[in-house]
Amino acid sequence: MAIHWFKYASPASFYGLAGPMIPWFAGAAVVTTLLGLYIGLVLAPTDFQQGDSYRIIYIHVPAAWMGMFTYLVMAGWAAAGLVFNTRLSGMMVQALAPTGALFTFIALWTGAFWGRPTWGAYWVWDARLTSTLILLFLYIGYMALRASIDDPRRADRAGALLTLVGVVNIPIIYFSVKWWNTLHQGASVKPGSSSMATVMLTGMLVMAFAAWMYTIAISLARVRSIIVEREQHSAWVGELLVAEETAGTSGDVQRSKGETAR
Amino acid sequence: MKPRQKRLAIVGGGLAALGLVVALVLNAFEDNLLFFFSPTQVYAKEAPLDRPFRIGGLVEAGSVKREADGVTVAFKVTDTAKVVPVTYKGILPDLFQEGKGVVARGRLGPDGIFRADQVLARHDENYMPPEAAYALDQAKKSQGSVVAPAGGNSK
Amino acid sequence: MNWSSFSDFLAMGGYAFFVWMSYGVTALLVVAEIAWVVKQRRQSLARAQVQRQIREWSST
Amino acid sequence: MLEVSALAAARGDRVLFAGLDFSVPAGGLLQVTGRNGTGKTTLLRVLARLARPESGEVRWKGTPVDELGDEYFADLCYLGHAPAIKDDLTARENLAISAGIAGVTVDAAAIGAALAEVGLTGREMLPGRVLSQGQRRRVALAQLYLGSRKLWLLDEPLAALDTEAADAFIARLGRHLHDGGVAVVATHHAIEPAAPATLHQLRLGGAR
Amino acid sequence: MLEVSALAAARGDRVLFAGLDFSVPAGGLLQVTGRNGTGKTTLLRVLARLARPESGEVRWKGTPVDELGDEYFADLCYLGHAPAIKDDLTARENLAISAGIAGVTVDAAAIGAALAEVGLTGREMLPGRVLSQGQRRRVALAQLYLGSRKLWLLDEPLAALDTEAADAFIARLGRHLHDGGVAVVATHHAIEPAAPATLHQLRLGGAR
Amino acid sequence: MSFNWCLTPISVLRRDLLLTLRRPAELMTTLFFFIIVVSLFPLGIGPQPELLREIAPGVLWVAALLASLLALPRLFAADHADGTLEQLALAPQPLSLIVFAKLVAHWLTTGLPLTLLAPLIALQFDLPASATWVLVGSLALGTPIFGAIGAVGAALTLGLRGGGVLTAVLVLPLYIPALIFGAGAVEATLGGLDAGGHLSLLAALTVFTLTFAPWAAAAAVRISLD
Amino acid sequence: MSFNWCLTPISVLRRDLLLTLRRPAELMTTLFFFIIVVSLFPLGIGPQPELLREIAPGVLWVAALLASLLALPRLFAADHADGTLEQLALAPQPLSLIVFAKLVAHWLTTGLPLTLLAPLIALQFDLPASATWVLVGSLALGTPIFGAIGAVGAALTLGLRGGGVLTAVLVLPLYIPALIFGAGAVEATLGGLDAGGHLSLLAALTVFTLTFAPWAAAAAVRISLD
Ligand code: HEM
Ligand SMILES: Nc1ncnc2c1ncn2[C@@H]1O[C@H](COP(=O)(O)OP(=O)(O)OP(=O)(O)O)[C@@H](O)[C@H]1O
Ligand SMILES: Nc1ncnc2c1ncn2[C@@H]1O[C@H](COP(=O)(O)OP(=O)(O)OP(=O)(O)O)[C@@H](O)[C@H]1O
Ligand SMILES: [Mg+2]
Ligand SMILES: [Mg+2]
Repeated sequence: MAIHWFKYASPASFYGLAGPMIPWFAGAAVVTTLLGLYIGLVLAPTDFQQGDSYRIIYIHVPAAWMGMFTYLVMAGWAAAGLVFNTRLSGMMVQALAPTGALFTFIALWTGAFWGRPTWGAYWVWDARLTSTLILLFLYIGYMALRASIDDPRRADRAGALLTLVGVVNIPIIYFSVKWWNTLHQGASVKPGSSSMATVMLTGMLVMAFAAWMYTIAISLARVRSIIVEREQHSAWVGELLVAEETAGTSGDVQRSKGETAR
Repeated sequence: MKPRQKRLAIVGGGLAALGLVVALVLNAFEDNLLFFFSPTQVYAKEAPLDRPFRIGGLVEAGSVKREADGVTVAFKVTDTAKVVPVTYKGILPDLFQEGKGVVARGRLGPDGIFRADQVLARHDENYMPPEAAYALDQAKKSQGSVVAPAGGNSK
Repeated sequence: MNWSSFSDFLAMGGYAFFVWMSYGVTALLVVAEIAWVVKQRRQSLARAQVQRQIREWSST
Repeated sequence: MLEVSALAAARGDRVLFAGLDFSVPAGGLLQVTGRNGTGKTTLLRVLARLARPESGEVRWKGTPVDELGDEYFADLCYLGHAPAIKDDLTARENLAISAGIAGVTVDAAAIGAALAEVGLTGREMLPGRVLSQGQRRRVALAQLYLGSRKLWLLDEPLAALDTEAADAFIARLGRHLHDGGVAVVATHHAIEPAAPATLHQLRLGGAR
Repeated sequence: MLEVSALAAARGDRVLFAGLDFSVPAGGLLQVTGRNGTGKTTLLRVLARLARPESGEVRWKGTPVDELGDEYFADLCYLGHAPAIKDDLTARENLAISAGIAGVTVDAAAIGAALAEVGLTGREMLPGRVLSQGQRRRVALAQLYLGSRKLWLLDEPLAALDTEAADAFIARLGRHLHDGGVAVVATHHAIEPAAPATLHQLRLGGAR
Repeated sequence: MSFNWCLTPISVLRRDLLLTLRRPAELMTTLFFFIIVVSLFPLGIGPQPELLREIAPGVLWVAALLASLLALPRLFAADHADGTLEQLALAPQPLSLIVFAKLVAHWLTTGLPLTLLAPLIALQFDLPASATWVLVGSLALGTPIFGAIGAVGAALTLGLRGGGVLTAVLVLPLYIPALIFGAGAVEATLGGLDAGGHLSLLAALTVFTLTFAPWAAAAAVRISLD
Repeated sequence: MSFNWCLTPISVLRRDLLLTLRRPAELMTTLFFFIIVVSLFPLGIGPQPELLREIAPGVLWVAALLASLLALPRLFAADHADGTLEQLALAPQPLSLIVFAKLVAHWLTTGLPLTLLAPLIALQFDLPASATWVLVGSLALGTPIFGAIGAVGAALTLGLRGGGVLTAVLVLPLYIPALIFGAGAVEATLGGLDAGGHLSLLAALTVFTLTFAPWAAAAAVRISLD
């Protein structure tokens, strides 16, 4: 079993494995997004305090969760990369970072546009908001560091280290509302209970699931580009490129790459 | 030192440092590191007197009054124990309502009136349709229980 | 169904600006990211293809 | 003493060497030659654990160096292209400190002797900045003579040295080998110490 | 072509050389030797007007170089210890730009030819950072071959070069001299180009 | 002479731009530093809107100054370490011209992006449009000064340990006039006054520095090489 | 083994102090930078006494942060360029111990002088004695954090072009908590409150960073050398 596991940790097998999975995750993302938006924007009732401004919740919360969670996943890959020295780990970290940054930015943006009507200010420097901003800076720092190193192997390891150093920020973000008296509200969804009406909660969870599916799909797609770029001199990518060239178009070949990728 | 002892020393040192960290953090939470102060704290002179600070609590029911000039508002902030009168000149956020959470930033005058230059609404983490809220309200009233103050995370 | 009309829906109970700014920018960013990834994939394949052809050409 | 098996190293997408096997016994000198860019420096850095090999293993006294850890470093002296001389410190201070870094206790007399050996008497108090290229290299070589480390890894040790200094160094290298030391030297110039126990040649790279 | 009279240079409180007189005619090669620290580098830097002499004068084509100004620089190519290679630029870009800085107009073919001459074909697109020590030196030498500057001032040009590259360089130096160029080379290794018009030797420093 | 007299400066300009292109991160990071410094102040000072607006000109200008300062080592340090600076000094063109080319490249990759970014930051600080325009204008005039004066300091401290901080100490006092007039211009506009006076003084300073600083920096480079 | 296990770290510590002693200018310049940045604010903002006192904690802390940031390249860059860093990595002692020694030396020549200078500057800003003491205490706790976190960033960016600014981008986000608690402590004292909570959190941060950062920085050094 262990051998099996490491086999899929090789970029070549992972490339073949990831290709066919992308459409499924992408499809799931589209379907759940549509469903979530329908529940959140059409079915769900107006909130008793905030009126309709609360509907930003369907983006804000999934984005905020995803921003934090993606960082944790990155840190996991980073640790695995430093310990086992597998090539794939660094590529996964690299592939996840832009999406994590994107969601963190969306959380900040939507939070600001939610704060204005509810609190009366776009931005305050409370602990939750500040620590989320730091998270965005950490993502940007990771990407800037990568961009400055041209040896991808060194970039992998340097980036992994930076990711692990920054991971202390995640618990701070999550528990900030508990530890400090923030302007930001406390958790509405806690393990085992929630203080939201069922429809609203359902909409939010569906959207969160959609964000998940999107992240998986897009980062798998991105990691495939990265693999091609970084393994372009290996024999298997050579074969893959030959197959592609003879097929002429890039559309259909994608599926067959799985077979050549071994 | 043998490598084994060295490793033990490193692990031991790390654990001791972590322990110290935890102790210091716990000690810090004994104190108050707050985004805002409650009226009780203001009365206990825990809030700064000659500098701007934030005060937080509920807007006392029936206390909101508009002054003659139409832009100045006076209201009272309470944490159900103490009450601080506040005046504010400007536009209030939509969620500003009697009986709801509020955070105001400004200075405490010598007359005991808090002059705010920014008023932020603070809501709780409950989301439900108005009918449900109404029903809940009715149920609570018939039981005669007091509505819990907003802000689930205020200790 | 929570809305009585489409314009009602667009008005978002008076919060149209904030709600649609959030949803709009999010949609924009997501679309941009997808476009970027597609472009990146094309580029990396094309670049690898060129490299391979150079290699093949120089080895013959 | 130093054994290498199936060692491979790559830089970028170029494999510099692969399947390298050799062993150097006590008193042995391995001379690494090869045209520019064939991987001599890379090999030395891999042996010193400064760079990671793609695959393969380096053993010292029978134990893989990754397991030895600091013990390996205590036996090792690596001299790269950069001579690790501080511009602001005098030759004497430079030596004292590099000995300290290497964990070697030395006294002033030992340092004076090492500097004399490389022909820098009368230059001990000059700051590194004003030393000529060859004089800097001499200070770097003097680091080797402090302490008694078993394994010398030297990258172009003769660069910038005048002929007299080069001869003196080669004689000293002979003594090191005679005392049971091991040396791996990357160089373009033939180095033939008086009576080395064993002289191995390793030529890296083929056509270019 | 290059004449030096009563040249003296000091570093700190040490006079490195004084009363130096020599002249190198067109097609002449002056080989500066001397033990480490005797002032070879200093002499070259004085000739290139990078350092100021204590006294004395350097003339080029009969005119003091201080009066010639930029005209002197247009004839001059100086190669010091540091090879002036940008880590972030490819070998090809490095060459194109150093030619531009020297005021020499070149095309891609000329650069390719110069790189081929130093044996770097197939390495043109590698960034300077990943080049080995000898490869960097080769790129630096290729700068000499672009344009047709009359006066070469070279400080240890053979350092880090493998033997083939060194031979190729010496042959090229012979052509430069044959074409009426002038070269001053500081080196520890004997350089004897095929048929130099005149080979001068200048040994700096006495006992040490 | 057979070669084009502006070949050297243009080569240098193109090279420096190319080097920056090779590392877009470098350009981004100066900007990012600027943004972060500007955002730190609200953090340290506390979020009081009218206070923030009041200190905005000062903070924005100080942040631009610091970003320029931090970018100074890029001017010569790398060229000095790898020997390129010697080659520049040996080019058959006046060294001051070459330094000027380097300054232009440096401004295009540091001062210009800062200037263009400023309006966005000004939005954050809630500055009115008029003040924003004056801010952009004053930065366009002021950032070249920072580069040019900084070049002299950077050249003088070449090869010295702790060069970065030493440069800062040398050039900061000389930056102060530009800072005063620049921030003053924005402040004046904020106060409803005419910024013309400040701006023309600043422009005079720019012309003066750009005329003499390259020459001084060239001399400083030669001194550092000897 | 025959050698003393703490010989290497102590050699490194002594060497770094010696190097600074050889260039007292370097020590002075960090201080000078701090002073100048702090004095720039009154210039940029205008001399309103009560406004100045209000922003004093933020400005002082931000200035200390920037001074520490500017001193970061001194930690490893020179050692990297001249090959000493390789020798350090080859020393028969854990590299993290050596990094710790370097951090101590760095703090003694950067953080400590800053901390000792702060009371004088506080006088300028008209801070009361209580706040001054808290300022000194918080800086004494905070500057080691800046050094330790900075070491990781500085080591990661070794040999990269634009290293200085890149380091800033990497470490500034991680500096923010220290800045908030540090400035918060002074602010609290100024407002007549107890600074104990802030200081205690800051101390926790200091202990945490000093425990783990040398280790991370050592790993970063090894990565940069490969
Ligand atoms: C720029 C401003 C804001 C930022 C950076 C921000 C950040 C975050 C983050 C990081 C989370 C996830 C943490 C967690 O799962 O506990 C979160 C959750 C949440 N935020 Fe915000 N937020 C902002 C503004 C707002 C505003 C204005 C509101 C509402 C008026 C809001 C409502 C919520 C809600 C309801 C949750 C879900 C809490 C839960 O159930 O766990 N946020 N926010
Ligand atoms: N990223 C990379 N991509 C391609 N080739 C690389 C890369 N990095 C390094 N190289 C090559 O790897 C080789 C490194 O060789 P190394 O420095 O070990 O050579 P060397 O034998 O010491 O040469 P010299 O005699 O010149 O010192 C060089 O040929 C260099 O061009
Ligand atoms: N400030 C100073 N005080 C005393 N001596 C100095 C000072 N500056 C330089 N020197 C000496 O001047 C000499 C400089 O010599 P230079 O670099 O020209 O030597 P070189 O002949 O090129 O030697 P190498 O063969 O080692 O390259 C050295 O001996 C150096 O010690
Ligand atoms: Mg080499
Ligand atoms: Mg020399």
